[in-house]
Amino acid sequence: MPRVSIDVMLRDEILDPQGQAVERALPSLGFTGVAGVRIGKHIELTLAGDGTDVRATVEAMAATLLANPVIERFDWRVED
Amino acid sequence: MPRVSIDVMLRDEILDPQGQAVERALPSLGFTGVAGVRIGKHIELTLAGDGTDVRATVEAMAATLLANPVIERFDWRVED
Amino acid sequence: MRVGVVQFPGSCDERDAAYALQVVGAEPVLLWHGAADLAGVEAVVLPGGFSYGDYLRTGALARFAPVMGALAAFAQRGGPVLGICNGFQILCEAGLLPGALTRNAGLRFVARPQPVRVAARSTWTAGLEPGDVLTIPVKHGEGRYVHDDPGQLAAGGQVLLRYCEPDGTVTRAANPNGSVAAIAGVTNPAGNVAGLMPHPEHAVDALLGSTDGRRLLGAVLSSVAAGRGGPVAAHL
Amino acid sequence: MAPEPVAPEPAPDPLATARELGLTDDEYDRIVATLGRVPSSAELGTYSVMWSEHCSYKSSRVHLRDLPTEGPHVLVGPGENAGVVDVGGGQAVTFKIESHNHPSFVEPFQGAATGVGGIIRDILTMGARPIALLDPLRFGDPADPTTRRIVDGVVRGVGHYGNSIGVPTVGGELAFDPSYQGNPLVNVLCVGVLPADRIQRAAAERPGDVAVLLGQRTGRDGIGGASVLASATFGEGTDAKRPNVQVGDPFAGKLLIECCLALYDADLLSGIQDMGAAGIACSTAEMASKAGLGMRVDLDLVPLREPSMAAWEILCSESQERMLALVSPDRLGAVLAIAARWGVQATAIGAVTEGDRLVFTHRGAVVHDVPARSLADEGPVYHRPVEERPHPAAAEPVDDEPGPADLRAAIDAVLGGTDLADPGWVTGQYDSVVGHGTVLGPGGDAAVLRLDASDFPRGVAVATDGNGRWCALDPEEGAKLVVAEAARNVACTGARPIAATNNLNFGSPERPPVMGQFAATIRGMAAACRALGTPITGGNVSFYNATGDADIHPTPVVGVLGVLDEVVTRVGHAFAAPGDVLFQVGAPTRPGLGGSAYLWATQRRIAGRPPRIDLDEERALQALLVAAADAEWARSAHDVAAGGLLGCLVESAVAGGLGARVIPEAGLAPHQWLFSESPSRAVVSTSSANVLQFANLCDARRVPYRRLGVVVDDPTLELQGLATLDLTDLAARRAATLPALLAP
Ligand SMILES: Nc1ncnc2c1ncn2[C@@H]1O[C@H](COP(=O)(O)OP(=O)(O)O)[C@@H](O)[C@H]1O
Ligand SMILES: [Mg+2]
Repeated sequence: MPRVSIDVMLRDEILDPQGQAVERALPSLGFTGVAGVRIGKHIELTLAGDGTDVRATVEAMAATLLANPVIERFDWRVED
Repeated sequence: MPRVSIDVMLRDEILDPQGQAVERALPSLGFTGVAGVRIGKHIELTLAGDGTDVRATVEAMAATLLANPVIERFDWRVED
Repeated sequence: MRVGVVQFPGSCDERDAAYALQVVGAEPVLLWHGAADLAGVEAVVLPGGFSYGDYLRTGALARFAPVMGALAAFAQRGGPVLGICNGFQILCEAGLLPGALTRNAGLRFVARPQPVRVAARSTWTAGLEPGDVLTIPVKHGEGRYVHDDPGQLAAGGQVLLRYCEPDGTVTRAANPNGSVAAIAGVTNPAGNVAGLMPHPEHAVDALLGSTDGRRLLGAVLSSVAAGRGGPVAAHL
Repeated sequence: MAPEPVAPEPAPDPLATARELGLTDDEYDRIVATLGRVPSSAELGTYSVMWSEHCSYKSSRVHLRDLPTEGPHVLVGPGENAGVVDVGGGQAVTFKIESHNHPSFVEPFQGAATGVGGIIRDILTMGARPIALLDPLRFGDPADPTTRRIVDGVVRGVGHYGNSIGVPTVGGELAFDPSYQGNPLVNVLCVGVLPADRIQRAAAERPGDVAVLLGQRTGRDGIGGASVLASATFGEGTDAKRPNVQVGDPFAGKLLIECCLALYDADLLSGIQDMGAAGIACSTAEMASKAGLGMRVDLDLVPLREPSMAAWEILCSESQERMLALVSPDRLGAVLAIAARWGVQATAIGAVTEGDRLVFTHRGAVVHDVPARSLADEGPVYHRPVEERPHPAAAEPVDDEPGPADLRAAIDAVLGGTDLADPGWVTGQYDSVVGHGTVLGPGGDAAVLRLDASDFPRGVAVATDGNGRWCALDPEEGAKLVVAEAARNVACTGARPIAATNNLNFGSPERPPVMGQFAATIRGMAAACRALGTPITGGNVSFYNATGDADIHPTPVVGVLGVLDEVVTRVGHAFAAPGDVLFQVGAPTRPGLGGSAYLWATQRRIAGRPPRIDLDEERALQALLVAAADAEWARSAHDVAAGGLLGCLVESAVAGGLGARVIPEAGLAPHQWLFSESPSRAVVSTSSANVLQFANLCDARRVPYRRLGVVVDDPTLELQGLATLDLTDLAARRAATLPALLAP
């Protein structure tokens, strides 16, 4: 039962207002020198089965459901 | 200029309505065998400097701004 | 004319949409998300709300609902489909409309009466002229329209409405969510599927405020009526 | 027949556990006496939450009795989940206000969101479709970054839940005062509509009925959260007391609404109760106790998020979006089918029994066996010491003090202050239109809702009001003023006020001066509700609003509901047309700067006596406002409240995009004329054609009136001989007040 993590981020050319807001807020809280903040989603899930076709399952699910390719890209890994 | 990833998730004992709703919807939408879905935030950023005090900076930042310690936990790593 | 209103788990404006359709003279038919067919309606409205809680991404889960298969086929055949707010988001997710809707640039939910300017002649704006200004409520947290090439959309006559000032000028301040090119509504290339962020169904009753929504909802009815016997009806 | 249960295993170290759970030694002894044995852990858990201040009203009960609760329209009064009033035409309306103050301080977003969810379920439980929300909010000093963070979270939380669940937020309040710095007040009122013959009851009916748990799985959320948190003061060690925060899921809440309405339509339930504070323990105890019956529940059947939960945790969990329905066995299948259609988890967990015992079993053993009524209705009742202590600044003669040296600067200060700020920053984050019923949304005196779009002409108006400054200076008079203002706001729209709900936000009841404020408040509120014909049909008491030793201002918040027989006759507060004639009607303007917005905005001062109210004058004014609307002679009506006549005129003019020319009243100091908050006054505009009729109506009803001036086309407010205000500029500045203060 593989445990999988998937990170879904807005594509670089799409404005990420949340990331920008955090980046702007940091200096006033005393954190300087932070740049390029982007905020996306982190999804954790467990797949049934022995993990033989994890890649196929995850990529299919990510490409059709978990991420919207018009605006997002994703990255995934099997944990532990 | 270390590039850092931070995952912010609801603490395990806190209800994650989003993860729960996605998990419940999946079977009827044609995705089977997925369990334990939790959805949080994935944050990417770049720190200035040579990376000597990355740990201190990231943990302070996460604890004060990026995560809400009342309900969330975080995890981070240096990417490259 | 029977017009379907699809009810997803988490839809909120389906009763408003049904009421508004009635006001403009249609017979609304609620369609269940789990249904396999569209019960023979002549047009379909996907109402606003928070289908599946808006979790993951707005519209991302709803677009897999069983009824969406029948809807896609209906749209393919030229059937008129209107997505309002969450309905717009679902249609984008389903690939029936171009682009995507993302978090408002201001990071807050925006609810206000919103002037919008008609940007194209289409079945969805029959009886309206480009440049006409309507005032219709918006209310959304994720309405920032994103598209790689808004110029090409406009050139193709696919931009339906733009956010504007009451006098029709498009300004940054008038744009409630940071949408590219102030786009408030688009259609597919064929023009039969449309999506809007503003809510015409909330603007049909003088007692409650603006009645400008009637002009939009009425337009689809007259277009469908005019199209009877034409390509749309031929496939029904 | 099941064998007689053996007594549950006694809790290890019961007295220490009882103390840890907040029970006093006396209370512990009472439990032992009731049971005739040492209680189990589960029993200690349920007694501690059910006997907490929040659930048992042990400090307030003896006082609340004095409130009027009956009236010709009242179908259900206090004691149920929400009051129900008959609005005619076979329709009934249910409404209630609740607080989520403490959870909103711990976690503003989730605290506020779950507050909205909780009150919606109270309304749903009565059998109604929730149709509107109002959110009276009070925060500390906006200059403090903590306040900004809390405001931001609370407003987002209210919006998140209300917007997503499809119930419009149509009104509320937003007030700031340093007394709420460590203890914001997040109150939420919900209104629902139902057929008058379909009221659901939260009582068991027949032994053998099945108890069905509807909704979310049970987790370790907020165990003792609402109850224990709301029953103790914040101070050091808040962290240790912090229960797991409850997280709201408006999506699950929405499905629950639709599912329950479908169950009501099919008439399948014998009883239903939402699960708020103290979860399963509270809902089962209350339903059984009300019917004089017992109930038996197998906790192993309760769907859990965390399987390791102990019995007392399952019983006391405050997981959100759950309801308990009682169903006769032959209808169970139909109930489960409807729940399945709506995607709502439904599980039979127990049954109603003969006798009076509330029995819970867990992992094969009886873990709880007590008389249901001992939990629900026989909790301790305290006659706490009461000390009525005058406010130190109440004697300051603020009305005799000279006016401001620079009147124009005072005008700018009052209009630029938070009391008069344009609430658009808040209301623009809320969906106020879903449900095609919002005839008048936020921004006016009261919200007006149409009950049925098709053939039903009725509407209701709802307003909430509170005023911590007045109530601090004089709790009894303050409470009268607050009730009167809420009812007057309703009457301004043309609706007849018929009922009220209250949220009594106070400090620690263990301090006699706080109980003194409480007792005085009840006196004032009872008098005003009686005089104005608005019985209290339900409400909430929130004690322990304090930071360390510092209690908040006594802050009763009142919601008043009124009826419009024909909703199309409703009157807004916006000026309608140039040339319309302005009348000031009601009581004469009296000195009224005690506790005023003027005093706060210009001097940061809370002092003086709040203005006196004559409840007969007030009633006469309200009746006049209703009659004028009925006759369709009022084109606008707006009461004189915060910011005095000046505030009233500016709000009406700006809302209508018009201006006014008005003549000052002779014999009054200009600052009293402009800023006095003396009650029982309103400004009404009539078309020039109706001037005479309106004046005659006032004469006939012996309500004093004064011609004030005229509505003009250009956006200026001319206060003849005193000042001329540019309303375009003023509107922009009032709209900028909150964003400037609150933008994080
Ligand atoms: N938090 C809020 N949520 C919704 N509406 C609000 C809120 N705060 C203020 N409002 C709206 O702003 C208007 C003015 O509020 P207020 O000055 O308190 O009214 P009044 O003086 O008539 O009692 C009201 O219509 C009220 O509903
Ligand atoms: Mg008012």
